[in-house]
Amino acid sequence: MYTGASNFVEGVDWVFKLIFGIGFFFLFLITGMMIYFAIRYNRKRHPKAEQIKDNIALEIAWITIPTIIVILMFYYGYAAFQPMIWVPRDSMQVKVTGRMWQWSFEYPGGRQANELVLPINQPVKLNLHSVDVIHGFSIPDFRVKEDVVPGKDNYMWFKPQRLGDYEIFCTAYCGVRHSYMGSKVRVVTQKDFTHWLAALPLASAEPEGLTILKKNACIGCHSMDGSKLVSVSFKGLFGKTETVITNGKQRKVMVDDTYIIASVYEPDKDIVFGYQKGIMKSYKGLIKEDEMKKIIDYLKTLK
Amino acid sequence: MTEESYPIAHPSYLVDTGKRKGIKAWLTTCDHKRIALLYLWSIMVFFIIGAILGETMRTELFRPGQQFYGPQTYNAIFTLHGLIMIFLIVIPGLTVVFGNFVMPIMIGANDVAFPRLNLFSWYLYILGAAVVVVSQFAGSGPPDTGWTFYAPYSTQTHTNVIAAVSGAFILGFSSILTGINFIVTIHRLRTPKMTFFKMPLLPWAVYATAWIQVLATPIIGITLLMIIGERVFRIGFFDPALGGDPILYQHLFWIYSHPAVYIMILPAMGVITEIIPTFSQRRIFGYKAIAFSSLAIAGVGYFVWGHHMFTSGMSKEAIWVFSLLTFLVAVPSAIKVFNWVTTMYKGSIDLKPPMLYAMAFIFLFTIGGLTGLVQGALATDIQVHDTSFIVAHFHYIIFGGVGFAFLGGLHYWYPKMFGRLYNIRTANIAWGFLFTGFNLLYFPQFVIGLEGMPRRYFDYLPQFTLSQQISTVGGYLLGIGLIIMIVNLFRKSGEKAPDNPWGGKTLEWQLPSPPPEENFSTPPNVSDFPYDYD
Amino acid sequence: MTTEEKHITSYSLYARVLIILMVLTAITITAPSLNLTAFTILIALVIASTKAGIVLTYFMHLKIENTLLRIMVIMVLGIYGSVIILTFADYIYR
Amino acid sequence: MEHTEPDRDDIGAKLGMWVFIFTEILLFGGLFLVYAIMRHRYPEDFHLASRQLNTFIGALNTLVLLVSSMTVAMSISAVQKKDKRMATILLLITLLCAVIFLVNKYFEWGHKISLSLYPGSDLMMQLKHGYILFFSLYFFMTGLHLLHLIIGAIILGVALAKIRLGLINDQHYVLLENGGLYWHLVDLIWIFLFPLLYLIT
Ligand code: HEA
Ligand code: HEA
Ligand code: HEC
Ligand code: CUA
Ligand SMILES: [Cu+2]
Repeated sequence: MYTGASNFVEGVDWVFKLIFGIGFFFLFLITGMMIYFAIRYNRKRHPKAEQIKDNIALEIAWITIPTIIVILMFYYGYAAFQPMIWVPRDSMQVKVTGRMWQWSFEYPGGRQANELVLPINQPVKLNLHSVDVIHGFSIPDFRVKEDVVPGKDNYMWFKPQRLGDYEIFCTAYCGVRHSYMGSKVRVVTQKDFTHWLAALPLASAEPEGLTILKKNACIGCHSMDGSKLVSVSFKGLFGKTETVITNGKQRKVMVDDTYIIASVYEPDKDIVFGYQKGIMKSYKGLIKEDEMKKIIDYLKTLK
Repeated sequence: MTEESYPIAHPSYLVDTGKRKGIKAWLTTCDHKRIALLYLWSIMVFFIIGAILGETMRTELFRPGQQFYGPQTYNAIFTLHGLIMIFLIVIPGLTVVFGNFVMPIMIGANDVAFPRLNLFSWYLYILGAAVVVVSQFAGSGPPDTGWTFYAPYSTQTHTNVIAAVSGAFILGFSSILTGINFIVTIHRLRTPKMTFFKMPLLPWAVYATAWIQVLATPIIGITLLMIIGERVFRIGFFDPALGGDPILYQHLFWIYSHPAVYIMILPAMGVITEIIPTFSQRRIFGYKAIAFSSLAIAGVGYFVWGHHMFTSGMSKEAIWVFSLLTFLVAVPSAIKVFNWVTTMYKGSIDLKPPMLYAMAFIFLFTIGGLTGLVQGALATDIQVHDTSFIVAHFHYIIFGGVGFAFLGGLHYWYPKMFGRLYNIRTANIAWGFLFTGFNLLYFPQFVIGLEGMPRRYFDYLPQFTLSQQISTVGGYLLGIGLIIMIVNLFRKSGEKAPDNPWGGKTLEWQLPSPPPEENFSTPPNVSDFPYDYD
Repeated sequence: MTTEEKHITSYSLYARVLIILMVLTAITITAPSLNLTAFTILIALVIASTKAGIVLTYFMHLKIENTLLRIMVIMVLGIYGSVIILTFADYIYR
Repeated sequence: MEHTEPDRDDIGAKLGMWVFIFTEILLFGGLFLVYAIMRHRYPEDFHLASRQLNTFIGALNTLVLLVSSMTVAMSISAVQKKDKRMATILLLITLLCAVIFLVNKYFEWGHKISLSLYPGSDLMMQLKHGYILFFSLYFFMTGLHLLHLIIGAIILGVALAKIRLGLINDQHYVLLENGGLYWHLVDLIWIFLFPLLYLIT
């Protein structure tokens, strides 16, 4: 038997087939007639046109038939969509947080991960939460998608039915790294899942500085592993000598506490060589002084 | 011939008769025909810019990863591409070029109701365009929001959104004034014997369009003002941090922008409705059905905007209501398609370039429209929303529909506008390139869209590479076709065109080519039916 | 040349219209103090619409204009009303 | 292009004005839609915030606008009756009303601003969400209305000058009619703004 990767696949694909089927029928009909007429009644072959008056019966036919067809299409589209709204009681709840430009997943019990691992055949409800702008949470293989809207928590649910890895995309445009805001769903057996979950660190176990960096979406631009995203990586940043442009003049500075605080509160004052003004906005008022301290403590650990 | 009734005292509108000469005469003209050409030139220029931007996106997408510019540039480029194509080309597009040039002649008028306002609209259009251009260079970098300006991204990004939004606002104002002008023209300036039901179908389409322009555009106007307010004063309507609602922005945006897609397509349908009877030498089938379906599209088209927001978290009740209404608006389009095809039945069909474009229109529009139905259905839209499936849908409808209708109309009225003929063989070759290139370019995007490839993606997974490459090659073929077409049309040679090269029946073909400055010295004779071929 | 035949509306009609409008304004201002709570919005809107209707008919001469214009006004208000209802289809059920 | 008598079309000009008024109605319509939705989301806050507005000034401005609407309408009758003096007086009253309205608004806004109740102020950012939105809407709506009022007054000023010059007379008065229509629009919008912002508490 055909089982899709999730419980919705079958229903949705059926609607696709229905609409595409009707669509192709009309497309071939119309194109076929058009080409046939163009050849059969070509001016060379048929120099004098016949004037045909309107035909009311025909008009009525092609008003009513398409109306019936589209209402059918509506109905089937609606019917296959209905189950996506009603979440089963026994669903596992996972909180999905979208931020520029990363997903994170919080499991019951406060454990956090950067990929979505799910036990097979267990319905899950994802509570979608955004900290900055609108993102789109989409798993094409599961036929599900929902926007992740700041200030309004949407949800989605599904039941994974096949083991394997599936792509997660961010489908709502959210800035520079929109196309890299992906992740994976890994569908595993119930046993593997329990093991995996137990090995996850608790969300509260992470250094406070990191939490603040995540909350303010710094890590969308600054990586922590040395790779270059939008800007300089945080790895090894503290204590290194940086070339910056201040008021149009190039100079070298040591990255220390004051410099970092200045970079966050007045990013446009010292521009790191090779970057543009204005990309990073000021966080003055958004990140408090004591939070800055925690960030710096954390940055020190990133050697 | 009509030559005799127009002696030397009535030189063509292309000849300067007033005090001013040359470019000055053009920039101060109030003649609807000259204003149409002003628009035509400006739109051509922007089209070439927009098209080149499109080609660079295709080149960038040829392989996964970065080819020759980075993600920020890519985002800025699709934003500008969308802005130019939508606000500068297809929304005004056919209305201002053909609506201005032939609509008044078709209803037997000498000009539009407010000629000076008409010129003023053109200046507003240029001003709006200039502001959009400025937004690219001034300030803190070109806007990167996509043409939809979705809040809260658009209220947070550091790029130059305010300028771009103001540009769009001014363009909207220009569009409103044109709409007012055309509504009054059609009500007041029809030649005495021409009742509404003796009016050709292009004016009907322009009339329906004008109403949408007048009634929908103010909503986007106020919405764009709110975006500016949001950025400058933090008024908070769309900012969740201040209690606003980002989804409200989407409602307001689409309340305009969905009707706007009918602003684009209705005049295009009007043009097709003129071309098909002429080249089939047959009266149009179902005149009233076509006329009323224009009004129906305009009317129902107001109430379907929610289909852009099925995944936004809108209430489930609203979702199904909008889905149902979306399906209903497809019916009048279907009526038109059936009537066009039936008009060809037992006609005497001449496959000249305008007719080829019209047939390509029907084919491409049908594909675009039928995939629109896939998006209107709830279950399936969830899958294809914000993927390249959508990109393919609207390029099929906008470029394949509106664009091909524009090119068809251009080939149809070209002899009338300039008094010269183009090379028909070359025009056919260009059409061949355009048609093939077009399908190669956008068809693969349906396929990868179904597989989940999101839109507005600078980079993609390796499994989409082949389709993306076919798509890019198609883009280049399309480019070649357009270049051939443009060169063919605007070569400075070409024999003199007869007054009625295609055997059309509407009033513009009874005037000399090109028409005199004053269209009709005496009110024209109107027969019973605008499409009386015998 | 197209001009219309003149309708000269008398001053006294305008004056009477103004008085009615003022009375209606007075009612709206006092209505909230009657503590009708849930109905205050409704009452205020009904009165405002009445006033708008009066301004449209008399000051803006819809009464003596042709039917076409009247149809247009109704159509515009109808479209706007439907837009509001459809938007609320989202907000009420959220 | 010269526009001589044969091209004159008063009905057309008036139709054009009406269609323009439709667009204006929808322009404000967008704002009223935002108002309705925000009120629906924060009924309590809106209720309390609107108490901050001065009903007296609002009511006064309503009266001023109603009177001015009447005088404009009357001035058309006056012109039709070739009563140039009366028309002038009536239009002057209208313009005076516009000025009174502006002065009132100046004090009203000035008071709010002195209390730091304007969008983006530090105080505003700390208020409850419904309050912020209410005052934002208040400024946005009355501000846009004010802009229209000023434009309307300018048009009527031009009409007045033309009456004095005899360019508007009992044969040609469509400009005055159109200016009047625009002025009534300004009134029409205020008729809704007033109860929605000041009264519904
Ligand atoms: C000219 C422009 C134009 C036109 C005319 C249309 C016409 C239609 N559009 Fe399209 N649309 C766009 C431009 C246009 N669209 C754009 C630009 C976007 C994306 C915006 C963005 O997000 O950036 C979009 C997006 C879009 C969406 C949102 C998708 C999403 O983001 O999730 C939807 C959903 O319902 C949709 C539906 C339709 C439908 C049902 C029609 C119908 O009107 C089509 C009617 C036509 C036919 C049906 C074909 C002809 C009929 C027959 C051949 C007969 C047989 C027919 C039947 C049996 C019914 N469109
Ligand atoms: C009228 C509408 C219109 C038209 C005609 C086009 C035309 C083209 N578009 Fe369009 N496109 C949009 C409207 C349009 N687009 C919109 C609204 C969006 C959404 C933006 C957003 O997401 O916000 C979009 C998005 C969009 C994307 C998706 C971006 C993304 O989501 O990542 C892509 C990608 O391939 C693309 C490509 C193209 C290409 C290759 C063309 C080509 O077909 C262009 C073909 C034309 C040429 C090749 C011309 C060549 C001619 C010359 C060079 C002239 C030479 C001249 C002389 C000699 C005088 N467009
Ligand atoms: C939108 C992208 C973006 C975000 C979000 C962002 N930054 Fe930056 N950041 C940059 C860019 C670009 C630069 C380099 C230009 C400059 O100095 O302003 C930079 C520079 C810096 C520097 C100086 C680096 C050096 O090498 O000298 C520090 C420290 C810094 N950011 C910290 C932060 C912190 C902390 C946050 C979050 C609270 C943050 N950034 C959020 C883009 C960003
Ligand atoms: Cu997040 Cu796109
Ligand atoms: Cu739409």
